[in-house]
Amino acid sequence: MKTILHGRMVVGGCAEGEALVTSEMISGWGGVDPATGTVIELRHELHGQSFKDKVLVFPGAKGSSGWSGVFQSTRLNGSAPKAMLFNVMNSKIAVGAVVVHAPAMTDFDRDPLQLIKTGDWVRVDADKGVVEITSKD
Amino acid sequence: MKTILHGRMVVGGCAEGEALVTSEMISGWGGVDPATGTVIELRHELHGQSFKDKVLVFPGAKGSSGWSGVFQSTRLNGSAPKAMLFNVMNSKIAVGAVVVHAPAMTDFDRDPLQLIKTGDWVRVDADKGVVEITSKD
Amino acid sequence: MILTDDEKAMLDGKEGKTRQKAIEFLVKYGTALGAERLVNTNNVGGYMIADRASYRKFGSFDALFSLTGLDSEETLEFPKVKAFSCQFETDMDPEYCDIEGKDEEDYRRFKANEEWLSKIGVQLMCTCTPYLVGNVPVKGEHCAWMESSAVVYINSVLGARTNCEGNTSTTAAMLTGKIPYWGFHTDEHRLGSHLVNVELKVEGLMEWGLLGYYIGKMVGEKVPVLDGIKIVPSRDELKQFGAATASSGGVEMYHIPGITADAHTVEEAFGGRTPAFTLKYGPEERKYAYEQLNMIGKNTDVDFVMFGCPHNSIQQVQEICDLLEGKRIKGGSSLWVLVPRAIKDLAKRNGYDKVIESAGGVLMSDTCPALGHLMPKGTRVLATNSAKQAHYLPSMMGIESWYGTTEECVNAAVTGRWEGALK
Amino acid sequence: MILTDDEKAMLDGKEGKTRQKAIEFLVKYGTALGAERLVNTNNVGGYMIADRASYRKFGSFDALFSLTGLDSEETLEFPKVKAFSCQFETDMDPEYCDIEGKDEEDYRRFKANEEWLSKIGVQLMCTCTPYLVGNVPVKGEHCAWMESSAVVYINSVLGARTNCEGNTSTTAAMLTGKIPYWGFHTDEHRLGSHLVNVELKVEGLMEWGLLGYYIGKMVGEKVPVLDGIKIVPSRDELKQFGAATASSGGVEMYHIPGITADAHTVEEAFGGRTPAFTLKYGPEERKYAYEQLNMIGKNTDVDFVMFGCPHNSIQQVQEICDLLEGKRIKGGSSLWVLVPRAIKDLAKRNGYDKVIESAGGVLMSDTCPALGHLMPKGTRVLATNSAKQAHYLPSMMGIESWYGTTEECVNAAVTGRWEGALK
Ligand code: F3S
Ligand code: F3S
Repeated sequence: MKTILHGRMVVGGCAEGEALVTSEMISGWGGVDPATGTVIELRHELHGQSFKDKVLVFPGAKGSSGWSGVFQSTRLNGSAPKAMLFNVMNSKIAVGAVVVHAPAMTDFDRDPLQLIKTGDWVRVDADKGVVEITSKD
Repeated sequence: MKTILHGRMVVGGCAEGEALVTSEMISGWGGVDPATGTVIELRHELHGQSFKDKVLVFPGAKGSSGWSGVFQSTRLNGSAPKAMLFNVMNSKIAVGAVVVHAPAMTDFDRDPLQLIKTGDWVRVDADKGVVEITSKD
Repeated sequence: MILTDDEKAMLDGKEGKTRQKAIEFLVKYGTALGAERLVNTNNVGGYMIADRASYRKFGSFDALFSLTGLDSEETLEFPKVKAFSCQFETDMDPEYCDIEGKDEEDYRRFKANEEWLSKIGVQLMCTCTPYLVGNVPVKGEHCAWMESSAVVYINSVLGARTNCEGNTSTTAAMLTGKIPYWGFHTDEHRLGSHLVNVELKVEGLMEWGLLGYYIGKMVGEKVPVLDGIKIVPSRDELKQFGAATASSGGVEMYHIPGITADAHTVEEAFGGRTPAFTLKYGPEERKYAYEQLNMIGKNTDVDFVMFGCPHNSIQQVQEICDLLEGKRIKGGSSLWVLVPRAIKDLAKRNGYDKVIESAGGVLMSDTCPALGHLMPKGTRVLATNSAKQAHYLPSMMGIESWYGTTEECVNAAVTGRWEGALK
Repeated sequence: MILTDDEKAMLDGKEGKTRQKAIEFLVKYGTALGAERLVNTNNVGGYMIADRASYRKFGSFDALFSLTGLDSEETLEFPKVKAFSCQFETDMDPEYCDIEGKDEEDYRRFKANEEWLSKIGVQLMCTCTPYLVGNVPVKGEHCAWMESSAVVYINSVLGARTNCEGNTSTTAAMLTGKIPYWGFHTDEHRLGSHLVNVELKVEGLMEWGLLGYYIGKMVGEKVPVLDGIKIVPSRDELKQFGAATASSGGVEMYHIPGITADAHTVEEAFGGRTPAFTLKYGPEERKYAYEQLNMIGKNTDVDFVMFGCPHNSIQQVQEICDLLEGKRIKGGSSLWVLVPRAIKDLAKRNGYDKVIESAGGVLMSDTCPALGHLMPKGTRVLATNSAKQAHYLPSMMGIESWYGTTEECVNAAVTGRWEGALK
């Protein structure tokens, strides 16, 4: 089954990959290991999981202003997400998205956290503002 | 001719002496030489005159917070006024009046700056809240 | 985005390639945000400190900071900054290389880094509390600051206007004097979203840290409005509070009507709108926050006590020293008291360095454990009065931690045992 | 006055003779003011520095400060202060005895004085801008500060609450943690009295100094409300402005609605009342202020240039150094750049001490010419960007003075000639 989502481009480009979804905000600095893209925040539901090469679907960025620096490092270390889809814009995630260079989108017509499940195959065309979701089930 | 003024005690006590009157606020620190009680503010109408042993009649205190320190020094140097009558209360003049130890009054029923002329003989009973003015003319 | 003439000129390269790259980034960043324009800023605080691995890899500050600061793979030469600019924290205190496990190479790199920053006109404040060493923005001043604890402080308490910027956006802002006009630069974004009815009397650093930690957890990155605060909190209490909200959540602005800068009343704080949510903070919520902060602590044998996240004010140093005077910390334990470098100067003048050293502790500046990934060798269990440090250090460094009052932490340093408890 | 139980206990001598004397003074002082009660304060800034003559006369700090600080002829021993307390300015910089005309005796006394203050728990900030070195009060915080320029800054810009206290009241407040609840501690007293319609664009330190000097002259010790300010002034502009209003007048509080802490609008600043007076500030008023400030200057041969009244921020030091870099001041002339000691540390880190020294100037801390009665030997003509210093120094030291922009003053230092003018 395929679902289509529309949203606003944050950073342009196209990419596809398996979804990693969390309903919890992500902390960059102190929350992610930039070497591996693994979430290290002890109290986080993704604790121990890596977003490397995944389409990361999450509410937004929280925590320290080191957010973008950590996400830039994941790009340099080859452990960045393939694309980022999120709901809440803020300055941390905007800087972060730009320096990650991967396509990123926000302001969707429906909530991606509801529609996308971890493991779904997601194709992101940020330039056109379209997300195509293929359910894994 | 005698005139009677009523006001509020600031510092208690009785004293009498010749009035020195100015319609300009007085600066303590940088405005008065504590050794002689002379007003040294260049732009002041009392510039060059000393209030030593006078009943000083003035609108109030302006300028730096060194006000009370300078007026305390005039007491220690024997160049303080005999009494102080003023219109505008503030923290500088209140601290200053306390450390000068001379009787002081404010909150008059009529304006002392209008009624008292330099050279008039003034008797101050701060405890009773009464000022008696004997015109020099 | 709509650009002014001077911005277009920069974008066209009229002021050189580096500033061109900087404003290019700002345009991309503004587009990502959905901003319509840039705004002038003359107060930028960021982070351009090279760590050992990166410096080895890139070989020069220009190369490294072209990448992290300008998102440029090409090495650009840095001209003098245009805006008043400050280096906030760093990753080490050059006076304590030994204790921090740094060597001669680190020291030389650090000094060279300072020189490089100084050459391009960046002030070496080297602290996360620049408002304690003279960078006190005015209400309404447009700033571009990193460091979440500082951002939430100046937005809320002082009424300055900044988003929580990153390395790249602050570097670009330093070079151009521009930042996207978006978010907390606009009136709309600064209004409250969540009402928090504070039902307890909140007093002391620990209590303000708990309140902040709870609120951050609940509101995420929204704008809480606190009602029911009866006693005017001190600067240090607000400092701990804000840092806690920015750690458990992403709070960049809050209101305590009548005390913080933007609003005199709760109504004003919400701009006449209805709160999206209403929370309360009572004994249960307080207990929850305390337990969250202490859930990583099991081992009561404390070997590291740390004060000064965010960096201590001189008043906090005095309070610590009053508790510490004449005591000795336990053998094998460490005690770090962190301050901005300029405050260390003040502290020395009053002999507080001696008090701390005689007790066996260290008065450290410029950095902190979380930022520098620094801890005394072999640390297993931390005690601190900082909710932020208690939140981050266990994840980052794999240690246990205890959160409590300054007094409980001093006691833990002296006895080597954690005996704190929620009273 | 109505006293609380803890106040009555102190008055009864339960906390020793010195605190008893202190609260006795506060009661007398409160009575003089017409205050009804005292209020708690935990932020006191005062002045307990012994000058040579007084120290020789009294022979001990206890004796001297019993008199000047507690109005007591009897020598009392000073216990630790109760409130967080700071020493503001001092009368010399111990690093520059020579230049200041101080000798070994002065140096020893100064050091002993520092030690004495430190022993009773007073922080040695040694500056008139404590808000630049970490003492940043929160809105609504009850303080007891001396130093008119600092008082007007924290009342207005930060919304703290203090009157302009004196030596005795601050010493008593340090020892008791109390101050009369009167004046700027109350809402009523903080409301505006005079409306000032500012018809000019005001930008830069000199312009803000002129505006302040004019307003102080016109409103005396009243509370002016500025309307028409279009550009958010910087912290340093407000610092110069406030100091100027407090010199030509006795302004302890002003409002710039939307920018200073208490009021968002002009109406709010007046609490709904009608302004007692309405003034305007246009080209003529500006010219008048400039002429008043420059009326003591006739001789254009400048031999002393001074920056830093109130003490410079690091941003101002940077601006001065940017103008000064690579230049040399004229032989026989002097250039002093004054900062808080803690800021000197920052300045050194950026090499500004070297820039100033290579130009032939001095980076001085702790004091100022007016406060310390200090000038380079033989000074006849001063140039400064400080309205306060230009106001006081001619009266105090019998010299001529010129007031102008930072740039005009740097030029005067280099050429030895005053070429400033109102443009
Ligand atoms: S930089 Fe400062 S806010 Fe805390 S995490 Fe480090 S002390
Ligand atoms: S103490 Fe400071 S405000 Fe001016 S007169 Fe001296 S520099």
